[in-house]
Amino acid sequence: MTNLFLLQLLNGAQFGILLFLVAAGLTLVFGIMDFINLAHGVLYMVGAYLMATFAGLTDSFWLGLMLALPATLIFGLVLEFLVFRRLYDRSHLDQVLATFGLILMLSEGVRILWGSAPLNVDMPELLSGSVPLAGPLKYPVYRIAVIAAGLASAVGLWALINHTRVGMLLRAGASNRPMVAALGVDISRLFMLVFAFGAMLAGFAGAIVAPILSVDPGMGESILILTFVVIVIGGVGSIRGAFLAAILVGVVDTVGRTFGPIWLRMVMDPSAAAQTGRMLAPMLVYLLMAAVLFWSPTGLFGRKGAK
Amino acid sequence: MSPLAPRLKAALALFLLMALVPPVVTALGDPFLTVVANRMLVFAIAALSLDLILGYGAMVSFGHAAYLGFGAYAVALGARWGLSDLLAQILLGMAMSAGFALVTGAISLRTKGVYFIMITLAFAQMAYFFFVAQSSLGGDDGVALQARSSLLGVSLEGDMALYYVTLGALMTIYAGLYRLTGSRFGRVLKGTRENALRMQAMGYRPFPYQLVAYVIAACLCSVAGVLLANLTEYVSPAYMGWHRSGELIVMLVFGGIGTLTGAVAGALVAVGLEEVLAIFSDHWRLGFGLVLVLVVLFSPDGLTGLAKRLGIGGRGNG
Amino acid sequence: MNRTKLTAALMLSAAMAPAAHAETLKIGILTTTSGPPAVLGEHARDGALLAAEQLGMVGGMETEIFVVDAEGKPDVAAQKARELVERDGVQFVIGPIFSNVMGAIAGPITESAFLLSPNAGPSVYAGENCHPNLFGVAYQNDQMPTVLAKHMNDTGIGDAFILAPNYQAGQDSLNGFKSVFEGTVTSELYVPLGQLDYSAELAQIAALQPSAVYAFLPGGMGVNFVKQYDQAGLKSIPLMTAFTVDETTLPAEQDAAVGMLSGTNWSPSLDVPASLAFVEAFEAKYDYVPALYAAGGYDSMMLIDSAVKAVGNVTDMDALRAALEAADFSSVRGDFSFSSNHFPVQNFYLAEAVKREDGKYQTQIVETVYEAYADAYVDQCKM
Amino acid sequence: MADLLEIRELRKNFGALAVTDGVSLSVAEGELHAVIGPNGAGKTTLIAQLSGQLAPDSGQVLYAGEDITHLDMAARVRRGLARSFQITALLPGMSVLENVALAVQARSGSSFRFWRDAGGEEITNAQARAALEEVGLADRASVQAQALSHGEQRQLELAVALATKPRLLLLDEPLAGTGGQEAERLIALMQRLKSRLTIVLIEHDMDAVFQLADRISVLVYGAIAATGSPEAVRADPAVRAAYLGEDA
Repeated sequence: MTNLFLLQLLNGAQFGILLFLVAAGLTLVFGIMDFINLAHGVLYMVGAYLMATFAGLTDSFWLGLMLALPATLIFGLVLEFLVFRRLYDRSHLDQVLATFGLILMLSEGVRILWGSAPLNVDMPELLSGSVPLAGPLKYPVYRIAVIAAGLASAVGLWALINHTRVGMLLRAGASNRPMVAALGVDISRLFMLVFAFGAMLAGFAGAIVAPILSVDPGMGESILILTFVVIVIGGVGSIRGAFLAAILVGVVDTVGRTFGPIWLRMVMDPSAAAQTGRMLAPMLVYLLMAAVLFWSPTGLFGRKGAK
Repeated sequence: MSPLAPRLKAALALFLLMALVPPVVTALGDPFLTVVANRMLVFAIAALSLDLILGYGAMVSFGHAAYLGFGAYAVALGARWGLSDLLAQILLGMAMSAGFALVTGAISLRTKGVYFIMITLAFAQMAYFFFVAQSSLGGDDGVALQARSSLLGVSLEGDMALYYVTLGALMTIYAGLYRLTGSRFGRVLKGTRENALRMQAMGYRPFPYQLVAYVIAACLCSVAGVLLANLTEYVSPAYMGWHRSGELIVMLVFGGIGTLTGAVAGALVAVGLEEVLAIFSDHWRLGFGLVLVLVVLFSPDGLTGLAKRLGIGGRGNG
Repeated sequence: MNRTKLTAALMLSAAMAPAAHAETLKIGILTTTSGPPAVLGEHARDGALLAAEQLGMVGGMETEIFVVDAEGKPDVAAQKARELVERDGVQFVIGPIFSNVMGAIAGPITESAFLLSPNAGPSVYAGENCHPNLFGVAYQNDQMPTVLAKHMNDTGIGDAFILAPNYQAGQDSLNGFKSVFEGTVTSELYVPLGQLDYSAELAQIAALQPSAVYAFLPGGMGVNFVKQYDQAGLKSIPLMTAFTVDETTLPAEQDAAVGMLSGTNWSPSLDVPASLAFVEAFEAKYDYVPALYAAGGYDSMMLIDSAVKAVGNVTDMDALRAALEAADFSSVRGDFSFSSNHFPVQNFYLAEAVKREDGKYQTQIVETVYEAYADAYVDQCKM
Repeated sequence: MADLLEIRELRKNFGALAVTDGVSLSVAEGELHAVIGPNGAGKTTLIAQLSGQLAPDSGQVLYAGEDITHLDMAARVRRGLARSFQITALLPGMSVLENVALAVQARSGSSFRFWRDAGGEEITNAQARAALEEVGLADRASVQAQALSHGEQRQLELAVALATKPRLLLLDEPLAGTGGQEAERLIALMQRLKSRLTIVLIEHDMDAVFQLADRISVLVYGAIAATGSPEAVRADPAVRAAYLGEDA
């Protein structure tokens, strides 16, 4: 039992890192640029579809990834040029409306181009197979690679924001754009690059998870809310917060789902416990978010008084 | 007050137009359009109720569809308990909504901005999953109603009857909100939207006003839910998913927030557009999304902004 | 699919025939064909349209077909259903795919038209809420899991780990399985609808080492689960599924699913002449492998054709009902008849996912588990 | 004269920085007490603590003998303690009259009235107009607040504060950004008000301060460097060194 608990803890953390991988790009655009991008989920989906296409064409996971990344970057640049740059100065609600429109357009566009049926991305030979872990369970090597990618994104972003000139300009630009512009920095170009980079991160996440998750037209929407939950629990604008929140969400969801019914059985009769457990399982993440916000209205690491 | 504000005039014209829909479409030989128009009216009520908190109170709720669901389930529960009168069901729906809104609103209002958006979403999702888990109400599959409700003994089985009841409800709610937004309470709400700190420095505590507005909006939205259930004769948790809440925000912003007429127009146009585009192609979402993006890019303040630039209607209350 | 264009095309072909102008056969196809879960609806729609195209004049009459998108929203579907019946005056509707849409459209359609379901067959509509104008052409939902339970009984599997999403159909599925399975259920799990990551469940399976796993995880959930099951190295434990490994999900599951077993009432490999011809024509026209939803759509249209031909008009509802009940058409499923509750009596098979020589994937029938199998709700249906 | 406002050992730190470093001060009823000091001396932070916008780390604020340290802003306003903001804080989308009428409404009757048109309340409007009259904005009543000039917005700030019928008025740099005639009009207004109200004035315009103030406190690095009559403060060598010298 204890072993299984520890294992589920690990699984939860692993799921959390997966979530962070998707949330990383959103943290950048939403947290730093204060831009609500509902279309982040579809960018993630586009990344996965491009990955599926390129990997299929080249018959290689690695070549596919190497082509998919610049492709999503370019896609992000085009979107930024056509739509997003006109929205930075607008209200959050305008951003919500426009990016909601983009969700509809891009999801449908994906269906037109690739069809409704889910697609497959093969795992690279190098990362397939599994390593033995506690007892009969084997741990897939690819999962370890996903964890590594998530951790690398976290460290990379943290370093980028806190220890580079670009990061400093970004932080300053987010709070006081005229000031940064006065320093002779072309702020709109900076934002353009950041947005495209955020889009690429989303695409990267999509490409990386493609071998373990279904690549279908609904994949963007199913992850969107979860990533927003992660960012809000962590506190908008905090990379550290988003990372911890992602792990927290992963652990609460995984452990709560598996051990919740067992714990409930200690306080109520088995059938009621099973019933309640089933009802509560999908609510866990939302209960967690409501509780965190009740206790700390700007998330775990949010700036006080920040929006 | 004596000369009607331009927006009020626009709204009256809109209502008159909608009142003419059933006879006109019947004369044109397509009476079914009444049902389509009825759906537009139902969502106009929902968007209108959201406008009270989002447009006038600057509280962006991403969980407003929950109250659509409460209203709908009030009909299903009412039918089960022998409450077949529409008014009784509306009261039940309002009671359920008010209770839920009071508790969750009080907690949600501790937060601001994006955090408010997300915490309201969280509570709505909890309500959604609660109803999904209710096997006795059909769970995820929902529950079909045996018959429509009656109003004071008059059956609403006919589409025409239900249509005019819905239009009546919309006009009543519009009138009520028109008064409310011009009242003392409405002024405080608007003042808080403009500058909460200033309102405190005048001696107001925003919280009770915001909470009351939140509860009122919830109750009004549940009326839309009651009518939606009657229109479709079907109740499902799908009415209260986050997607639906998003659509309500979209209708409202599309029409132009903070103006009651804009809320109504936004819902009418958005639902109508979806209806029309779906006739032409399975890929109607592409066109619908494009329209939304274009409206944001080229017409700030939504349709009301567009109308203003074209010289129709002006600033003013309502 | 553009409704007006399609209607025009069919009208054109019909106009050349010397049919009487007085009566037109009107058929609605109401499935979810937009948004993320569109793939199942597309299979059913394409299957039905293929049949209509092959027939030219369905039922030997001038035919008008209305293809409508249910959008996956029950309230929209309810409105579209009424639109089909009241405005367009259809006599038959083929649809829907999802059982929550079924609840919304069954009432309005059966008031004045026949509803033929190419997929959804919830137990209430086979039992207490059965209706003279409602025909479950495909199967009753609970039949699929019993196929796997019986197979486990037959092969001496004494214990099984079972899981499904936590919603009505999921609960029905696991209950259906348990009603037939004679071994012990070591663990019964419900996962939240739309779950992405299954490592928690896989860890439990690995820890319990059951003799077999039964899963009902439709759509993207199934894709995720099957892939992750394979990656966790659990394939040594047989995974048997319903609605989880089929031609709608195999394009994404591919090798991960190969060898996995599922219960079904039809597979592209079924050795029935009508079926083989259907699969060939379908793949030639649409360039993808049809799943059982496509077969359901195709059979629904063929059934309408047979009934209208037998009666000769579309106004005599009682005669049409009797003709539908007779099910006098060559089903792609071979022998086929209706129970008194309008749900089919048919064979059920165990199928295995295979990779074909052309690189595509499909399910292949391994054995017949039930012959002429009727559902368990017939007795509850009073009509 | 009894003290209307008494501040005891007020302290507030932002991180390691003590922005209010043990301030004690008393303001007598009817007095105009000016607080001056160089930029960053903590004047606005002090006002924020007096008005209830910011909670002090320690110390006490007594108003009319009552400890109001833990009351929120709204409760203090209702007791007659009003403030104006250094950076104009108005309701930009509402008319000038509505801005003031809301302040009147806050102290006259319930605001949980949902039906009657608030714009038609004659008594409220009359009182709001009177306040506008007092600051000289009566002819701009129907204009939107955001359309006013900067000077007019400062006047409106004052009108809103006055409309709450305060006993004590906290004015945070009312002259900031105004010039010439506008400033003169505002100074004349404050001259009139000081006969009726107790005022705490924060101001950079030394001419105005020495012209208006009964007593002056000098705040340097969060602490009171001197308090006294204008003459005494002007003569205080410590003040000259710490503040006036720099300023000159």
